[in-house]
Amino acid sequence: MFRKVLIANRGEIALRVIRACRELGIRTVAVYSEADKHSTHVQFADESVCIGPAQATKSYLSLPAVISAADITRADAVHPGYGFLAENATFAEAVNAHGMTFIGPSPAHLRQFGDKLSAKAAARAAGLPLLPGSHGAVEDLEEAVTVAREAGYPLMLKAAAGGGGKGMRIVEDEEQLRKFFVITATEAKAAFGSGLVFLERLLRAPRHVEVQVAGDRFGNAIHVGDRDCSMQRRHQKIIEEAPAPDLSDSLRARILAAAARLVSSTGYVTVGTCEFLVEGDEFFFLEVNPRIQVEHPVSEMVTGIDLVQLQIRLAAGERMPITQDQVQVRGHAIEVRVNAEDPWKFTPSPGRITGYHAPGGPGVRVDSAVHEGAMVQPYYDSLVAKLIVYAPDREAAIRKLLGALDEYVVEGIRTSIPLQKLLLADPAFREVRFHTRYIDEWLKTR
Amino acid sequence: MFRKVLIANRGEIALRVIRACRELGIRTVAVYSEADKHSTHVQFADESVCIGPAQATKSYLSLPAVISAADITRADAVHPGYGFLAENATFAEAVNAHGMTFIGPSPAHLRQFGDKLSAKAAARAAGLPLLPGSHGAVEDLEEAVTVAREAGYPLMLKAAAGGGGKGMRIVEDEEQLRKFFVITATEAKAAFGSGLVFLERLLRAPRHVEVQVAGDRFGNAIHVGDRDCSMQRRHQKIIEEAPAPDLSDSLRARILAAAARLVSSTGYVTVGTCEFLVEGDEFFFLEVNPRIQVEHPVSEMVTGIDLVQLQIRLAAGERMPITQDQVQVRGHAIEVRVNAEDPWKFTPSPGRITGYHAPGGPGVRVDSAVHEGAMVQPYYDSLVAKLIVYAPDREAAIRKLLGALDEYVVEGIRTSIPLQKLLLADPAFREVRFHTRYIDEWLKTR
Amino acid sequence: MDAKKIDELLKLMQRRGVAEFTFEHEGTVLAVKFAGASAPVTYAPVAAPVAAPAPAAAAPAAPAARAGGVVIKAPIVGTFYRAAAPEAPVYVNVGDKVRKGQVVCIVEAMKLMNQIESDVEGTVVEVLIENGSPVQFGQELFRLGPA
Amino acid sequence: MDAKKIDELLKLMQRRGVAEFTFEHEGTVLAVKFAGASAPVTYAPVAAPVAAPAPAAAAPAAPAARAGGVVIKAPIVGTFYRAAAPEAPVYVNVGDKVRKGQVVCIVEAMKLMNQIESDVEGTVVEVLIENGSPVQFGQELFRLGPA
Repeated sequence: MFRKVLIANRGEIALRVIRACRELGIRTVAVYSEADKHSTHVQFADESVCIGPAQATKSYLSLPAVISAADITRADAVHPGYGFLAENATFAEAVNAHGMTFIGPSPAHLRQFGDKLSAKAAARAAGLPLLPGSHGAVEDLEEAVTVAREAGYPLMLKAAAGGGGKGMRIVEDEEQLRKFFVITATEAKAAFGSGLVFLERLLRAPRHVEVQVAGDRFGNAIHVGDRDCSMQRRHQKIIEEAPAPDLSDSLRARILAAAARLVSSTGYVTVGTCEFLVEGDEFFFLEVNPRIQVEHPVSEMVTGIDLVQLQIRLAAGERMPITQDQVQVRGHAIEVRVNAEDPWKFTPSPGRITGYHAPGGPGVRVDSAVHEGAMVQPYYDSLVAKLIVYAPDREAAIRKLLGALDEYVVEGIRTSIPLQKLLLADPAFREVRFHTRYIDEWLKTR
Repeated sequence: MFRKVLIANRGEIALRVIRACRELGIRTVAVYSEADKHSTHVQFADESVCIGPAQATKSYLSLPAVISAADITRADAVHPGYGFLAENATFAEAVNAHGMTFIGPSPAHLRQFGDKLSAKAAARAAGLPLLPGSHGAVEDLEEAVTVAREAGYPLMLKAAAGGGGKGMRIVEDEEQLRKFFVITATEAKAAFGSGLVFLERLLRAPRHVEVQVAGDRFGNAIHVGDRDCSMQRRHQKIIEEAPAPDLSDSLRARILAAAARLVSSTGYVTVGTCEFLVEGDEFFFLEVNPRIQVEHPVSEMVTGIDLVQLQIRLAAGERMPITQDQVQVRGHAIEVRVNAEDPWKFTPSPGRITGYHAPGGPGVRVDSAVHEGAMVQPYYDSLVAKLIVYAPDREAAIRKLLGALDEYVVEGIRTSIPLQKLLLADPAFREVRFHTRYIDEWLKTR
Repeated sequence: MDAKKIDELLKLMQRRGVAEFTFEHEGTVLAVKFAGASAPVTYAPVAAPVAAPAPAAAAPAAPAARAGGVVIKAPIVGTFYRAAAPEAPVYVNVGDKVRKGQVVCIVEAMKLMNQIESDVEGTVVEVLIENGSPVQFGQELFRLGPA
Repeated sequence: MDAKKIDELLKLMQRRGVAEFTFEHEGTVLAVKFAGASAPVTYAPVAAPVAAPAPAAAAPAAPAARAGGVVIKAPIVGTFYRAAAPEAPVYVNVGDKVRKGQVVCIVEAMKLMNQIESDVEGTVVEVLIENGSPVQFGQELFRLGPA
């Protein structure tokens, strides 16, 4: 096991990793930008190093700064959290080259799953269902037209190197495809450095269902249950739950098995997430997130498995400590991302938290690095806290979550809580009549 | 089910009851003294009523004030929490007489278990082992001498009406018994209004093991697992855990069965606790606490059962929602009572909390009504927060708790945290070599 | 630096959310630490309380200066009645003079009709509570003007 | 310094996220701590940080007034060396004059030896870091007096 882990991140996920390390008896090193000097992750780590000014590119995203910090503190492993350098294969390579362990997958896996086309190829090879479409780059318009006729409209025209909702266009028919093909490729070239585009069936009202997975170096691959993250605003998840509600037993079993199969067939090591779109009784591979995810706590709550400790153990070369049979899902968990933003206009709302009271009691978990007097920095992402509840069933979890949100006091900044309270009380959420574009459509009708 | 519950308490337990009611869809009424006007329980209840000045005797302990508050808000039930009026049979009667339900046992059960001798009689009738001794009041010195010869020395000479460590004396031999008998009876008469005394074997190093129990109106009686609360300072529990560690399977089974039998044989309704002393392979009935206890969360964590919701359901006349088989204990939970007091001198430390950061993350639960800027009142008890952790095993729970205590920041007042950190790290605690007088002896050697 | 200027400075600092400050000017030194009282009062209640919040005055049931008069407050929680029985005349009306020790109303608590006596003298200016309404401890019942 | 100027100053500091500040000007001293600012600074670290905390100055790697001089700060994280190689002479000693742009030390980061140039002029008064020690971003390396 590692002796000392440097955490190349900030905020709640840095604190989450510190807690996991402490329970494993590992010393921790926090890194921080000048703006984060007084942050909680700095206070609670065993050691800390200032790595640069407030701008992320010069601190948390700076490979030399992070690696030097690990060097001078003699850390033997680096945990990247999520965001920042978590999926950067060059960073993972540099960590390894400096004789330290990157707590995450290998650089090769980061590259494989970082590219949409090679990720789809791996999924296809493992027998996972893909959305009808080109499955690889389409060379020219005529090939695109042929593929499109076979896959059927509507389709998404996507830049292979795009992501986060950028570099894609909906084409409803052949006329639109002919009109947009060249311009999308040209834009992709300009924006992402690669003009490769591919075609994929557009689902009108899909649910986002993902599977928590884990693999070790000995070929053991398991899933740790599913999650539903369909409640997204502009592709940003804001409410997540486990297990995904209202899936038939057979559909759920097929999805879980597919995810575990992909881990097994690619030899993926540590924890990750396999994302799918689900519509009706069909599911389609979307992508792999080769890291710990923001929403991992809901899976922890329903399985009792500490995923960050598992991730660290697997990175240290340990054998998978649990078998698939031992992963048992009990009860229901829901997470709300409390963001520092205007709940209706979604503009960021950084600033000092002048009043703070977090909810508590049975079945209530708060993962947060803030407190009264804390500064929500304008330089980084707006996640202030994750509020997670656990209850015997989904209805009880929703009631508990609404109560906990009523208790949550965050003053001095605006937060997303008012929006989330309305959404949780919405009949469509309660009755599981939602899909990935539900919130955006719902907001338009308000 | 009730429509509206008045909570005749304050602080964390009032908030705990509010949370349970909210999840059951019941409206809540908080009562408060003038000193508690800005308290959290007042802010989070649906309604609130000021019932008197700061002194508890004129507010939280005033029967007319509390009952009038329930009357004018048209509450249909009253939850007494713990302390204050929770075990006051006259109060329970008055609540019932006003057409409301007292959320707790019947007045008759409160009287039965409020008196040490009738409690012991009930336990004896149910076949529970009692400490060797008189089992009832001893009439005079000669009867005492006879009883003592049979039970064996050392013995405790106790006032029947005493409690909380008051009105008792250790007698090591017959000479001491002869010397102290009359004076103890006289003191008891003066202090408690009754000169009745009884004799009970003194255990040198017993552990305090208690069983969470519950009964319904249909004769169903179950236990909800055991707890160890041996870590006491001057008879005050400060660290509690579930399950009780290091009990043989057969001893644990006998203790659990005994507690359930007492509930069944007395027809006790709602939740309660049956307390025992354990030494070696023997256990002895101590007393019944006919209410929800401060340390109930550790049992909730290891069984997944919400005990306050269960208590409310049973008081409302519902049938026991779970069978004994469904009570399954998994993992290990430990609670620390964070008191506002000097950790070494134990003098109360009320005042304003100027800085506050509660720990969080997986397996960490905080039950507290304080926040930054909150006032810890000098009029009431010193409990500021309960920190509860849950982990797969006891060792992991201790590590998690130490980490969480390191994260706990409470400024402006002194708290018991430094003492508890030392105790948790003490080999005697880790290796379960402790008993009810362990802390007091340990403190003398420091 | 006179009292007025100091007050100005204090108000200014408070408005800007200052917790502590030290000000030195021409040999005058002013060091101030505000009571950390701001947190609780900024908490937003989840729901409005059923009745008006009890007044903050330290002495319950004692007359308090308000709007140029004194008030009689409820010394107990219960239901407020202006008369001993539905058909009986009210104890006091606006314009009536009230002596110390005179019964001014009933507060019913636990089925008991508690006669509430005035501990001040004066003329009733306003009855602040509707007959039959619930009253909290310390709630204002009558406002009195000079006798 | 009148109320208006103080208010302006407070607003400015707040806008820039300042928690505490001290302002001295022509004999007037104003020291302010904003509400809510105390929590983070009073947090007790679980263990002492490996190296001295980075200075609070806003401009990294820029000279800052301290003890009547200027300092050269580390512009990157890494290991501090006073010479290009173990046997090589140190770049600067106490008493040496330093020009702008002159190399004063090495900070090794990711196996790269980064020559650190001074961006101020002056005479080296004190070398604040041991040779071979780790340095954080913004950590003070040399104190300089007047050239």
